[in-house]
Amino acid sequence: LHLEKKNVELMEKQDYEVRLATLDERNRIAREIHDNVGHLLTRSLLQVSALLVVHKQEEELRDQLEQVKNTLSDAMDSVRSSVHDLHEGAMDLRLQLERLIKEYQFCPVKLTYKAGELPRELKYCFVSIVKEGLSNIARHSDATQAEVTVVEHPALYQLIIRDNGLQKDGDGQELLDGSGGIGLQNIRDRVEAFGGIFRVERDNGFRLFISVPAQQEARKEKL
Amino acid sequence: LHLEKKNVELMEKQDYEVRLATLDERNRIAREIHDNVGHLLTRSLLQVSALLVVHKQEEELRDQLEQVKNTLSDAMDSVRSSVHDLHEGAMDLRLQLERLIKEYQFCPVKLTYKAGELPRELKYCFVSIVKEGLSNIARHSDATQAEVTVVEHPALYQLIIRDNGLQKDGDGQELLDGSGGIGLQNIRDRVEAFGGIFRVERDNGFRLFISVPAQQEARKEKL
Amino acid sequence: MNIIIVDDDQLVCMSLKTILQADGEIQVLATGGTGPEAVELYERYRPDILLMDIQMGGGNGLDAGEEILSRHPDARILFLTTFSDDEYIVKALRIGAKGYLIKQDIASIAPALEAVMSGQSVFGSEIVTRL
Ligand SMILES: Nc1ncnc2c1ncn2[C@@H]1O[C@H](COP(=O)(O)OP(=O)(O)OP(=O)(O)O)[C@@H](O)[C@H]1O
Ligand SMILES: Nc1ncnc2c1ncn2[C@@H]1O[C@H](COP(=O)(O)OP(=O)(O)OP(=O)(O)O)[C@@H](O)[C@H]1O
Ligand SMILES: [K+]
Ligand SMILES: [Mg+2]
Ligand SMILES: [Mg+2]
Ligand SMILES: [Mg+2]
Repeated sequence: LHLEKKNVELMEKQDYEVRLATLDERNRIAREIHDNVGHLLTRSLLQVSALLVVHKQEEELRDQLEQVKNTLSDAMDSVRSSVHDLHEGAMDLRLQLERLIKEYQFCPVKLTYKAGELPRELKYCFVSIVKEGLSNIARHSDATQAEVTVVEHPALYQLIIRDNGLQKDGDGQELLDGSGGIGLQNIRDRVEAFGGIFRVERDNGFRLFISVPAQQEARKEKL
Repeated sequence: LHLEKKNVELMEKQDYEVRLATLDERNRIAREIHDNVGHLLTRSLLQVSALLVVHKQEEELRDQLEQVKNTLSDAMDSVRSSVHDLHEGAMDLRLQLERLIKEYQFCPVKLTYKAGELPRELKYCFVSIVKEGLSNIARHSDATQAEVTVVEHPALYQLIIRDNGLQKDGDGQELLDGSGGIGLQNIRDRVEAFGGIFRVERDNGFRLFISVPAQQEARKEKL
Repeated sequence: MNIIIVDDDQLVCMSLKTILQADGEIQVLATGGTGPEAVELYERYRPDILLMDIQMGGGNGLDAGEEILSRHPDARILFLTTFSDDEYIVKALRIGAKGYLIKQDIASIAPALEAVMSGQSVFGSEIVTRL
């Protein structure tokens, strides 16, 4: 029990560490780009602005210099937004899932994604669950096809992972007495931490149903 | 005991995920800066060059435009080199090998990595060799276990790929007369381009030995 | 020499046109901003050289290049790219283009056009005689 709790803690810590690493790296690069490219862009902007002042009477030249200046401003904005803007959006759930699926070699996986931007914490939670779900399919089933579905309903988010396989090992008892492992238990713990519901079904393949109330989840976000 | 092992695994996984997240973020920003800022800087360079052409008779203006152009060229160099550095750092050999192995589903592969930072070209070379080596194992052997070893010695780098399988196809003749394919020949060519040595052994499994002198390799880097 | 410039950035097109026409040797017959436009303009003007951006929003320049070369195997196409590490450069060369130019290397553009007219290929700032 102690170790089990430790596992959940470890997993939460992992999510956290991953986000931290991402932010650290972004900040490091931000500083570098800012100091180097940003400095030179600023200098050229000043140079062009000075030219604009000197030649403000020459209409055509002035217009063209304005255009150069606009390009440089855009470049500056682009530097800034590449490194800053993304605090929230940094983690694109659909993209992450697409990548997981692309790298997954056991069987083809169909992704259905019908949701807008999910709250940050929930995105990390869903990614971990999909990882475990796919790894279980490769380890315990002879599936030839799997499906991952993310749907946003008015009051809740749903994640479904299903496959069309038969269980290769065990007789299902391990699901009841928990002797199978801690993968599914971890999913349950994570989902419940969001006030959500986790259900497993077996019938022409294995199915994991996860639903998390949008409300609850918002409450969690504030912590 | 099971859970204890699980904890260790989780922690190792965390390490991996954190490094992966860092590199992904670095790559994402690199690509964005490269594409967006690079494009805008190029546009502004062309705009200023066009102005230079039009106003080539006006000495003072021309000098000032030349200055802007120089600043923009420097900015472009800076983009190129920070992106280059990002890519360079992004190629973490150990991580790439871990990823290859993790995604490899034919048999378990043990990675032993005892080396510091390898020169960039050599890292790419080693990754390709490991890819070919693992793909050969899956295609030609019935191995149940494989091992990839990277070791840095004072004057040379070593890469060893071995498995414990029997050859499923052929009788070994194809290795002597080269009728097998071009995989191993490619390895030999690559290794020799680094002034290194490539050796194949068969005896309780297949073994590829690659050693590349640190010196030679440095010479290659300068090209 | 008559050329056509295609780049999805209008300001890049206009600037290049101004720069290249400066010495009177080169005539820019038309400019375009997409792959399909490149095909259409090539058919209409049959330029000596088509200068075309590799990466364009709405279909890259490679498809257009391939289409033109399939109809006119001796078409001279030079691709434009922002950086020399563009992943499409290799493909560009494979479809039979005469090479590529880094947009930023403005001084090398006119000599490159000359070289291509005389049957050579251009890789960035390097001029190569095709075997
Ligand atoms: N997709 C699936 N198809 C068939 N059986 C499955 C599937 N996923 C899980 N199972 C069964 O449920 C059991 C519990 O899964 P769980 O992920 O909790 O543990 P595990 O995968 O065995 O071990 P771990 O702790 O490493 O995850 C498994 O042992 C397996 O018998
Ligand atoms: N791990 C291995 N175990 C047993 N035999 C192997 C192993 N690796 C290579 N071989 C033998 O060596 C031959 C040469 O390998 P090589 O990689 O050069 O060619 P290939 O894999 O047959 O074709 P390809 O050109 O696609 O790589 C193979 O055909 C196979 O017979
Ligand atoms: K990436
Ligand atoms: Mg599991
Ligand atoms: Mg091979
Ligand atoms: Mg473009």
